[in-house]
Amino acid sequence: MTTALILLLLAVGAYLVAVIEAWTVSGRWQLAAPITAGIALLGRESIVPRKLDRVFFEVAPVLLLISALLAATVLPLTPGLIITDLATGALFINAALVYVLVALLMAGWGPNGAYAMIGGWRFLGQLIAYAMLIVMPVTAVAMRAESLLTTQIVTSQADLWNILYQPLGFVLFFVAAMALAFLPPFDLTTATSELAGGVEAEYSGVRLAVFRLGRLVLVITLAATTVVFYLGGWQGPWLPPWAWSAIKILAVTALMLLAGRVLPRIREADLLNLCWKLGIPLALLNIFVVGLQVLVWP
Amino acid sequence: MIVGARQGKLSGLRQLVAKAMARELTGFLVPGLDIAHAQGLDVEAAGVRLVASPRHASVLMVAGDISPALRNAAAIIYAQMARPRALLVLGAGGLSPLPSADVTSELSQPGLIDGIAQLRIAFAEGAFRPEVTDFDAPMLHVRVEYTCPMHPEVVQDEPGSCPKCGMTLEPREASANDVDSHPHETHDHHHESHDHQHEVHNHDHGSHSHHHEAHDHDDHESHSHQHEAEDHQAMDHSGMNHGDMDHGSMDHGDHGDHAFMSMIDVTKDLPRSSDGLPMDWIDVPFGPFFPGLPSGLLLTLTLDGDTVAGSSARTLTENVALPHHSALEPLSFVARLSNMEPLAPLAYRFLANQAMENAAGIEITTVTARGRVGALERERITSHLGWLALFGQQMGFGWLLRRAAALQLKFRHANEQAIMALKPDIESLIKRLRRTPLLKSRNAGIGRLVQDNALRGPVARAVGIDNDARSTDPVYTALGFKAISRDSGDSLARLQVRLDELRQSLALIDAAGTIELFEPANIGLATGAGEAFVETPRGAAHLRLTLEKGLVVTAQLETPSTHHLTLTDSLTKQQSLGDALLAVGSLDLSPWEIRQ
Amino acid sequence: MAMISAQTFFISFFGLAAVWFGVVVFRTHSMMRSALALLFSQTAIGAMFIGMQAEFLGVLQIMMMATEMSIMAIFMVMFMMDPGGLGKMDMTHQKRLSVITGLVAFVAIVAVAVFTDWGPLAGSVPDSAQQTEDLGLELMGRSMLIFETAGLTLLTAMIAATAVAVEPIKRNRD
Amino acid sequence: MLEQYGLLLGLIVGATGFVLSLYALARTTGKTRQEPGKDVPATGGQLSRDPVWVRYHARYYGYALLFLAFDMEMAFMYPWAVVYKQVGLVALLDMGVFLAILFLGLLYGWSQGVLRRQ
Repeated sequence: MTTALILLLLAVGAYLVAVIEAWTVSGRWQLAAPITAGIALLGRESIVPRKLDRVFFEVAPVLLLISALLAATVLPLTPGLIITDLATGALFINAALVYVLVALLMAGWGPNGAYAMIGGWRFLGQLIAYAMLIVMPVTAVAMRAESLLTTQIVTSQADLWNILYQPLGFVLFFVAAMALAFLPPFDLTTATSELAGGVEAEYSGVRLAVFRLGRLVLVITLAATTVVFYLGGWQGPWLPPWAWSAIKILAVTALMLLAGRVLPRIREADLLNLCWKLGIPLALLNIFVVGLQVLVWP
Repeated sequence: MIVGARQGKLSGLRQLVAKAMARELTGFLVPGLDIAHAQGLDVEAAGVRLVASPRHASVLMVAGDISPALRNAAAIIYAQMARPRALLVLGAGGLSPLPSADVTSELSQPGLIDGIAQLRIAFAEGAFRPEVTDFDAPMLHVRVEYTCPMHPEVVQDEPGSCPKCGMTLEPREASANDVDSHPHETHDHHHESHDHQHEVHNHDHGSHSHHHEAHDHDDHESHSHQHEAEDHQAMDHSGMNHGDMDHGSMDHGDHGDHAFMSMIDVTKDLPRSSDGLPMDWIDVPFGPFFPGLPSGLLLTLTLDGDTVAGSSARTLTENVALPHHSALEPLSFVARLSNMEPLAPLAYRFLANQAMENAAGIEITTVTARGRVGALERERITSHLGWLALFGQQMGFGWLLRRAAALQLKFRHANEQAIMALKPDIESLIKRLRRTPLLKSRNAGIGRLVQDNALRGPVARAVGIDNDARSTDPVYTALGFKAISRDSGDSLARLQVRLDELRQSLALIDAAGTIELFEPANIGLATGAGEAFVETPRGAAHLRLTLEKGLVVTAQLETPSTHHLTLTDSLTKQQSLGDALLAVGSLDLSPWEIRQ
Repeated sequence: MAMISAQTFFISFFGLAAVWFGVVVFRTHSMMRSALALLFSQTAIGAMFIGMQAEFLGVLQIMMMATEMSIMAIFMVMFMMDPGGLGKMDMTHQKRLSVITGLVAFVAIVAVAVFTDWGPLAGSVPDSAQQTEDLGLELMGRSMLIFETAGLTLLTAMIAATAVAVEPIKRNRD
Repeated sequence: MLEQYGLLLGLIVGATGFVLSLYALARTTGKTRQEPGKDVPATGGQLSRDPVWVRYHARYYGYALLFLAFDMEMAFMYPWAVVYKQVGLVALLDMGVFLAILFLGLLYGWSQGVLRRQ
């Protein structure tokens, strides 16, 4: 029952992401557009390129969707509304989301097309840049919560949300989450003006629909993860828990989507440089600072 | 009814999806966004979402007439779109080899909106049809040529062995129509010899027959692989019809010490990358319809991973026909020159006018001259804004794309008052760009040029060369013109120069006080020779012509983009793909004025 | 009892999947397939750990192997001839020797598995949160030296990797 | 505990089933028509038929090698983070030494020019 409810909420979330994304692009609220666009894709041909790696080509969109879905299973929306409260929740999210990389590598290699392949390998470079900025801040979150349970992470923020307790960690995590969801300005892997769609370029019709759905679920999942880790999850005054979760998740989503509109795409070399020469030292500093905070100010 | 409809009766689910498709049109724009903006089209406002890959598009939109080479390219785009696919043609006639247009309309925003409304109806009613035919065009077919795996310069039509090393040649596919793309010694293509490539679609094979299977040589290979792939044989390879690789010395079996293949042997002939690693390089075309690059420009990059190892650039606009052969009426000469360049028609119109006036010895009045200055500077503003929009698209900077394009549309036909009223908008655009994070790191140091005589216009002025045809023009100097320059010579400097020139042009329009497009002076039956320089938005263009009894008999045109095109190779070499494309984009090439 | 059998079923299922993916690693011509088959083989092993109620270990395995094997994939595509397997080149050599070595190793491992005295069967497993905590306490306590040694080993690996990576560039520069 | 894992497995199967049923639904609108040139990867108006599965030169391999070490290190970080508060200062020092060693590796790689586009 909970599972069905959360899956439904995820679907609604994915729909809202699509609506917000269209709004950041066109400035108009087109409420029916995601649904009609999805139906239209169902009726279009789904071209299979020749000389492809068929297994990779077929598995990639499904794997993207599954990995985003699995990450969402350990995120609590209200105290009871969670699919599985795994004891290794925070680690499990990372584990599931790493398969986004695997899916994109498959989508890149599969069609045997130049744009897609470059896009796929670019994402591996992107992972090398952002991955440490996901796991290190999450470690700092777990230090405070003394647990990897996501529910416990939320309750550990009862006095003070992590965004204030470890702002540095939040900034690093937020940026890395955007890179993980290959949202602009980190859309190196799907860059329209460099790779004409990159890993998405060879997908059409229903396969493209599944790929896009996976991407939308990924964005909403990452927004929810940010809320659980840094914005106190369902907690907040006056309103019921579910409302707080919804408001926070949508706000984070909008922020993620808007950032890309007002920034030019980052260069791959700059991304790697920034993440390794600035990001990782800062992430280590964050762990150290949080370590001291936890000891002196329990 | 749509020519590119899907097969099937329009009923049930199909009716639903057809309605959805009619609402959600996705378009691939030919020749490109830059031309559409210059023609005053706002496609997104008209309700079609533009996409970057033909796979994602349901409508191929052709804006204006295009050259045969571009038509061929457009036909390939059309062939690669998923059905149902429609063809919307704005302001052009037959576009063979493209099929007949599903909707035609005039080349204007109302025409576009009207055409899209018709398209929606066509989709709702005709996205599915009981009978459809395949789209076919000559250049979609495959010619198989044979090449040596170790000596790529060896290319021939017949199987055999390599004259250099004796290895068995491997089949490789090439487009049927780019016969002269391999100017090699061993190369002897004759159209007649490719009869095999035309027995292509055997639809009896089921839906997945492949059109290169007519070769005895590799028949067994490609057949079996295609079908295995269809059967979802796990982890099995779909076929590359490479035949069986008889790699001579690389043949390794079960025999002792020779068993290990020596990486040094195998890789010694591969190209070396900058870090000394031997890698395979691939040629990847970018264009002629590539989002973010000037439309009509075909940039072929040799990629070593995502680094550019070499490049070639050429235009497919085929704008070479100036009157060499037959004499032209002055008016049609002016029209031809200004139609040639849709991105800066006025500059070329004035160029033709001035050259003819000089040849005929006609003095123009200050009022006319000032009116021209106003019009030319307005065009510079729209052209620079158009470049900014394209550059914004290239950088993945959506805000800049939309903002610059919106301003460009407003400036297109604005009069002096309207232009002055738009001044704050330009100022706020410039201010915003100055404050945008990442913009500097994205552009600084990219595409750095050194001083060079080939440079023109903003590209030259960004290196610190004070090269501006306006500096010597008395009309401009009277208006207080002083050329702007920067000296770092990179993409950022070019951006800054163009932003400064936006301001400067506004000031010049203010000073000139008028924008008027006077008719060309009547040159009567004059005879003589004359030349003119006009500073187009991309740099000084030079026209030399001779008149005979009032007709233009010879004309020589030199354009800035022709010079700049030669820079692409040095700008892209050893750059990452993104930087290389940005460097090319920052040149503001116009493929329409390139004369090769 | 039904629960146990389901557990056994899934452990064997993932075990077989791991073996099958492992076989695919060597049966394919494509480097990319080879690398990703190894990836999924490792994922299946991770799933086996989870099936054995070693949740932390399993999830860690599933996470780490995905990135490590993807990085292996790029190195394979960088350095192997014909990474797409288009030429259907045979990647094996010294077949007889490898078959014999493989068989001997297999028999040895099976022998170790069968003949070792593994002690009494554990009656119950600590819950997974407890497992993680125990692991942490172990690292901070008895195994601290091992843990720090691991750090040094990683440092050595990093220095070695650095040396390997910069060597060709230096050689090229000279 | 095991039921939770079963649920996750069920989700994987369910998602796959959902996608397959979508494919089946899309299939009712018709088959993909095979036409010349259609299945060649799309490259902006040129038919680019050469295979692209060649040795790909990734320029981030220096980072990739260091990344492997950092990825390994994370295996120790999570259990440590969970017991950190409980163990206290010892844990901070312990991990401090461990991370310092790793950071040393990062600095070494940095100084040798691994951290750049090769």
